[in-house]
Amino acid sequence: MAVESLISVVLALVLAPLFLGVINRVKAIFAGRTGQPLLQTYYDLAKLLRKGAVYSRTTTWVFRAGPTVALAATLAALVVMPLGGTPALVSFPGDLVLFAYLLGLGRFFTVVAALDTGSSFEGMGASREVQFAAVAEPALLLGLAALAVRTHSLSLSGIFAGPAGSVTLQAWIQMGPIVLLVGGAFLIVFLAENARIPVDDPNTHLELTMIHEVMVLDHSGPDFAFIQYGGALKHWVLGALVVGCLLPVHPASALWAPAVSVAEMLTLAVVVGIIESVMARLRLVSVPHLLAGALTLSVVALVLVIY
Amino acid sequence: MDAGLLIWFQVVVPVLVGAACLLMQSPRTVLASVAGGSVVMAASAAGAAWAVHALGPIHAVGEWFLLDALSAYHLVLLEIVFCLSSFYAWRYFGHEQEAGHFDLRIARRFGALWFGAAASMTLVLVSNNLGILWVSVEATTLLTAFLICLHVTPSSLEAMWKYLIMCSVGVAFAFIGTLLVGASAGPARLSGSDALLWTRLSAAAGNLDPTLLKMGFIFLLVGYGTKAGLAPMHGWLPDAHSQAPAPVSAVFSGFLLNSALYCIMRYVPIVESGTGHVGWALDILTVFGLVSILIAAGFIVFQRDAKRLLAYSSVEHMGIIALGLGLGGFGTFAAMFHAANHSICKSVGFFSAGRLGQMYGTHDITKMKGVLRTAPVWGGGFFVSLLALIGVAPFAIFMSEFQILRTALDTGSIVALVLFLAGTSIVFVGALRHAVSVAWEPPDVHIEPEHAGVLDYVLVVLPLAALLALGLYLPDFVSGTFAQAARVIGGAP
Amino acid sequence: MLLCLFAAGVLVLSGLAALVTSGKPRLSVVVGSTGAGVGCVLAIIPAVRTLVLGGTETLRGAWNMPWGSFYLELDGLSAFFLVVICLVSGVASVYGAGYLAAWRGRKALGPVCFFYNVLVASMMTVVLARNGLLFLVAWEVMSLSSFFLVTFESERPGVREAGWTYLVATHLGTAFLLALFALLGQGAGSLDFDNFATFGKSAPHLAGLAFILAVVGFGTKAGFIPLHVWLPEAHPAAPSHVSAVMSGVMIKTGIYGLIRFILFLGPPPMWWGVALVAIGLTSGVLGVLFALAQHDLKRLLAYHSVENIGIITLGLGVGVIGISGGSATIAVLGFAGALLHVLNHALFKGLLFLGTGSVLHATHTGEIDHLGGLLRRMPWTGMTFLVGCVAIVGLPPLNGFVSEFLIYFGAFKGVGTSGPLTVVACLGVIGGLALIGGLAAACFAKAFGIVFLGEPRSVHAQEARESRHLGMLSAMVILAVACVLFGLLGPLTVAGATPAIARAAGLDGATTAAALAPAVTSLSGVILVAGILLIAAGSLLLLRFLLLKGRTVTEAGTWDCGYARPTVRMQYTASSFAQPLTTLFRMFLRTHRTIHMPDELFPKEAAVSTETPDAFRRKVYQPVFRFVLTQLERVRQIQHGHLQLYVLYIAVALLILLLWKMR
Amino acid sequence: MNAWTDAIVVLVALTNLALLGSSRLSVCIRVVAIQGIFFGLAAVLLRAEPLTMDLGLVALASVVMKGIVFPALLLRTARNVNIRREVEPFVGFTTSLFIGLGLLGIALWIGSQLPSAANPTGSLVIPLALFTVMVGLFTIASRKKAISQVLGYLTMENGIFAFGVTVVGGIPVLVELGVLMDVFVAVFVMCIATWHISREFDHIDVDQLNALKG
Repeated sequence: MAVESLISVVLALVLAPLFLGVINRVKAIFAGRTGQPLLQTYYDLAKLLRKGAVYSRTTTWVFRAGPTVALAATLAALVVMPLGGTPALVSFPGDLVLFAYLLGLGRFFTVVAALDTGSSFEGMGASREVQFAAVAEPALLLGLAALAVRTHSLSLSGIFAGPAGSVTLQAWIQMGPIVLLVGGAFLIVFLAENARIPVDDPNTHLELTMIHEVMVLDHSGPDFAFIQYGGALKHWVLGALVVGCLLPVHPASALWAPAVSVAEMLTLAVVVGIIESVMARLRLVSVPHLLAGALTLSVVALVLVIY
Repeated sequence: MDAGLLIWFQVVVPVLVGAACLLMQSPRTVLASVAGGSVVMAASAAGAAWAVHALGPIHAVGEWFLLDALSAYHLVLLEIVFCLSSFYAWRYFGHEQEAGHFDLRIARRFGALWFGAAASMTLVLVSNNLGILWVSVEATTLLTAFLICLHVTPSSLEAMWKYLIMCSVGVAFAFIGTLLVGASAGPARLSGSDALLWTRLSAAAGNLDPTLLKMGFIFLLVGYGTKAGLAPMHGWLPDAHSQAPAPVSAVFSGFLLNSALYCIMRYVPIVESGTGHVGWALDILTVFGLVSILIAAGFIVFQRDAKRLLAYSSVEHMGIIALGLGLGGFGTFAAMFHAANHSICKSVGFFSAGRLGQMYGTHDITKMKGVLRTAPVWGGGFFVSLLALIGVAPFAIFMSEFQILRTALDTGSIVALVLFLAGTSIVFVGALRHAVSVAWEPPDVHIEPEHAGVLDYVLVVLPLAALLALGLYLPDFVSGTFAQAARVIGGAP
Repeated sequence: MLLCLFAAGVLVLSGLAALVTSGKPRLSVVVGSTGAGVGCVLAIIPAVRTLVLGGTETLRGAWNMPWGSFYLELDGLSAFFLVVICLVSGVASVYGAGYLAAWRGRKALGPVCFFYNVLVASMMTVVLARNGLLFLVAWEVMSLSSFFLVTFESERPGVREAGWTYLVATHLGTAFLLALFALLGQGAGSLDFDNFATFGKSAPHLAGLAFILAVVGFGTKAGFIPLHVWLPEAHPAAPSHVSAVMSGVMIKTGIYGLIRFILFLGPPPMWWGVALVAIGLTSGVLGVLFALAQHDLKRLLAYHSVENIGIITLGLGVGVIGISGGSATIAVLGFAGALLHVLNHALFKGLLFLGTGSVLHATHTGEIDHLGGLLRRMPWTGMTFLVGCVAIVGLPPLNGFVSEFLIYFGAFKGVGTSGPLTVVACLGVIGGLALIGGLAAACFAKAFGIVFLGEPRSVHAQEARESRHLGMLSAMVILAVACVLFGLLGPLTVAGATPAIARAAGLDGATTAAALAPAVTSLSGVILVAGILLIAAGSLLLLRFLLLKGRTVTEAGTWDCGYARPTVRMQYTASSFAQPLTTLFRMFLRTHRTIHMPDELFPKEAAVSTETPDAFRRKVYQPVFRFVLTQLERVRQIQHGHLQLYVLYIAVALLILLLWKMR
Repeated sequence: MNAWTDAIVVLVALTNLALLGSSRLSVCIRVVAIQGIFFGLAAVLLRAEPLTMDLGLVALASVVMKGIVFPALLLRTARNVNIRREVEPFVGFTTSLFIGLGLLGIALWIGSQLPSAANPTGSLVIPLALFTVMVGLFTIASRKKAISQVLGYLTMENGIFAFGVTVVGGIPVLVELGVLMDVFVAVFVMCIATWHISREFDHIDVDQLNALKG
């Protein structure tokens, strides 16, 4: 395994919270506010890690295990995710399936943990989460399938960092439309999975339309820290997919790869910030339509790939 | 000794016992002698069958009597059913006597007619002269008629009258058929009594007048078919079976129908070789078989009376046997196999239905419920025999039906195959619904649990076990018997 | 092989013994389940040996039945299914010993033990038989014995109906099999499978017909939609350990038959594979959708059996496509996925049904909306059930993922090939698997979350206690452990299944192993990542432990968003949890919703209830049955009791015959 | 083929029509009896070969049975069950007559179709026999009273008897007697059954015996 991949992973682990900071800062600028400090997420995490915890009497070990498993799953997903045009730490044919299912694992435990509280709010959030995920997952996998066919590789690293045929700037020129479509699909999936506008609003609290936030109402202390950090990391991991398609920069020398990846991610953060500033959150009923749109993009991409 | 005596013995014993029954002084003795006599008959029949197996066909009175593989097989079948039914009658009328419905007059009449019927059925099987064959078939009708209304009730009288008229008329047609077949012997230079001897006819089958032969066969098929309960001439059958006392229904369904089919079987080879082996007669049989299966299916689905249900299932199974005969070749073997299975299984069915009827005081399926709990033995018998009748493996009926089905496909008669499957499936669906509710639904009224004796167990378990065994293992001598019988009809297994 | 026979003998004899000793329930149950366990252990030995060492054992005996012969053979495929059968049936019988105790004194337990053992024995015979007649008899005995097991609690109203539906369905399926066997053995002297094997060459024009017959006949047993109607009826009716065997193992005999008979029909054309994929998609997606809409735990699991059969069929489809496309890799991957999923589904579905059994045992209700909070009260059942849920959703690192991964792998390879039909089919597989995965996750989040988490919604759940019976607990634990192991030892499982895969794909062992090699390496990659996952989880737990050490960890009520008096009734229920998805897919589900709106000034009560009956049962089968009934009703008119007309029938019959035949 | 037979044949035709046309039961009974006698004689006259001992025996027996015994039995039963005298047909008498004529036509047509082997003498007897059978059948199907159905059955038997005598040269005497015996028993049984029916239902209208159906 290459050292630069390791560096990129480490950078990802370190800088993931910054991603949220950037988004918030961009939104603040658009809103003409000063906004919270760029490192606010770090402060939150530090504070939470220093706290004790309060648990509902209803809950069981499942509630306590949920955040840990979710974070662990995200970490594992990060391991197979190529960053900055360099192969991932671990890569093998078919790891894209594993990637998708690892995210599924994290989601499953988050949902179950939410149901453990017996609160109707968290039940509601859980129910919505699984609903949207059920539609998002085919979009993700079919998009990956399109890329896999186009690049004749069954591994994420082969697709985004492989030697030949993989998504690079040069290749982008040839297979532009496909990558554009898949990238669009991934962007939607990214927004949905990370509970961003227009699917969900991470800043609102206790609003009936929330999905992700409402699931973690009862968590506190280190557990909540895990959740926050896991969320940030999930941004980074899924973000890597998006930029892998839309900004497939492959540095001349692999040593630049970590820097490139960070730069790409921060760009994505800015874009997300802009999206959040200029768009309103969709009505819940129309969220599935948005995700179906992502699915359509993937399918169209596939059609283009095959013919 | 002369093997012909065996035949005489077959006919004479029942006549004597029947006559003796008229002189007996108590119902008990009548029932006992019924059971005893049946055992004697069974024994002698076994002896006769063995003799045929060893020495080949037996003749008596010149050529007027003949006992070959086919008739020997049917003789054994008759005796099995008759023996079982006689012992069952012992139990059944025993219960009735306790209830006070079975006095000496009825007992004597029963004994006499019972053995009279046995004698006439035996005569059907052993007579080589087609005229005598017809005479004895008609005799079975007349002798069994009063068995139906052993207890005179309006409905039993109605059933009996329908049985009497329909079978007499039908069998009259059969006589016309017999005459025509006899007439067709003209070109064959068969004169006088030879013209009606089966052996002579089948020997000279090649040069009989085909037109007369065909016409004769049609009359015969319709005539004897009426007696065999083939649709659409089956009108009398459900009434008679449902109104007769259970032992009588068992014999009706278990052998009376087969004896009529036996008569048809006798003619099949003659007609086939007379018409040049183009399957002319077989086609008709196939059609009758399929029609019977489908029509019976319709009635089974909606049936509410347990014994009528069994009766219609008899129509169905007669149809299946006819279908097997009609397919020819291996189908004939399968038909023989199926006839045995059906007779055994249907006897148990009627036994159980009758006994349950006595316990519940009705044969209405919607009232006869939860039998497995109230009457484990007879209820179990009814349930299992019903399952076996609708062709559930591993009972033998499944095997014979599969054999017929495969023959249908091998002979390329796909239509027959499809209709056969459809009909049996409908029967399965309909009958199973009844079976499940009868077996398990909680009964509406309280029923005194039965106290089953050893005889009850034997009567239920023995035949069903035999059926199961035949379904799993067909001993050589059994299949050999079927095969020889089939060969007489011209089917080659 | 003789050991297998011996095992079958043990099963049957112990069953009979249980039947005889029915008077003493305790004894008969012990005898029966011990016999079952011993039989399964005995039979699994030769099976495993065959899988490891390869080779086939044959046993030919005469059977006095036309076309019949007592011809058994233990090849890779049979051995694989034999392992599945013995594993689950054995464990389930141990469980059953405890589960049946509840009926002691109320019901005769001899018969249920007898039929259970006969069922296991007949399943063994089905996978070993190499003669058509023997196969059919075993097949029917299997159906019959399971029918009697389904109707065990015959006093419960729904059960009789269920039993009827089941036996009718399976018998109609058998009707197609009869036709199929007659067709394959056409003209042959005996119905040995050896004669069938030449069918593809001798009558290629009939192969398509035979394929359809096989799909319908075996599909009824396997539960392909729309032939699945008996499944959601029969599984809830049967005692739980029986449901475990039926759903986990018995329906797989249908899959076995399908694989076995496709081999007889010569080289498969492409459309067979596509058809199988289509069937798999329908069964998978609709199955999981209907499961999502159920709120009876056992019905839900039953529909998930339909879904998983769908997944297996997707694998078969990929395999067949691979064969007809001439690509060994795709074929091998498809069959490997299918076969492994057969094994895995047997494990986790058995586990889930056993868990459900414990829930029923403790609460006497399978109504999800009446349960809740059972994890605290039944920790073992809860934990094992969770394992089952994660496994059936196909999440890494448990066994469900391994088989689905293989199918994905094959499908991705298929997409890579040329040939539009193949590509489209494989894309269908990928998308379908993804959708099924998402929906299944939703469904089991609901099942586990509502049943085991939160607060109890009824007094039954309130008073639930874990069963003391060691057999029940150990059975669940064994299966749970198996789920984890088969997940972590994916490559080994694949290696073990290689003979079966080779047999199914009609290739030799070496080719198969070679074709499987990349997948196996990938699986080891998966294991690596799984290791990382576990390490990460472990270290995070440690971290969490260290952080929380010495800090104040307090307990409080769930955050109630300012409600004055939150009650347990306010919790999300199964129905409300699934509502968004059921509305999303309402066009398939057609859920009935009955609402009592609160009215008047001071509304007393309001209620909403939803139920999702089987669409095919209502929309397809009932109309057909009604039609047939009306037609038959017409036939009945001929029997109206008038003698004169009966006589006329005779004359008419005569006339028709004369006109027909005397021309 | 001589004048005698033609005369008989015509008379038989008339008896059949009379059976269809007459409304009084006693008349019908007698008509059938006469018909039986005619056929008995025909059996003697029709033969080409000289009159043998056993043929004569058969003819005599049948004449006695059908001419004397059966009518006696039936009349007695009719008295016992003291029914109203009318025959009560489903089909009116005139209609029955016309149908009868139609049947006659059909019978003649069939007779002409028969191959020579069936009808060596080529006489009118065969069509007439068939005609009689049909009439018998028609009577059974169209009359309500049990007794008239017995009559129908007898008529059929008459026809069949004639048919047999003509078609098959020399049916063995034993068979003939057996048949006759059967017919006798049948009539006897039917009469008893009729008596039972009248006692149970106090009518013998067969069309009301339709409790068993389906």
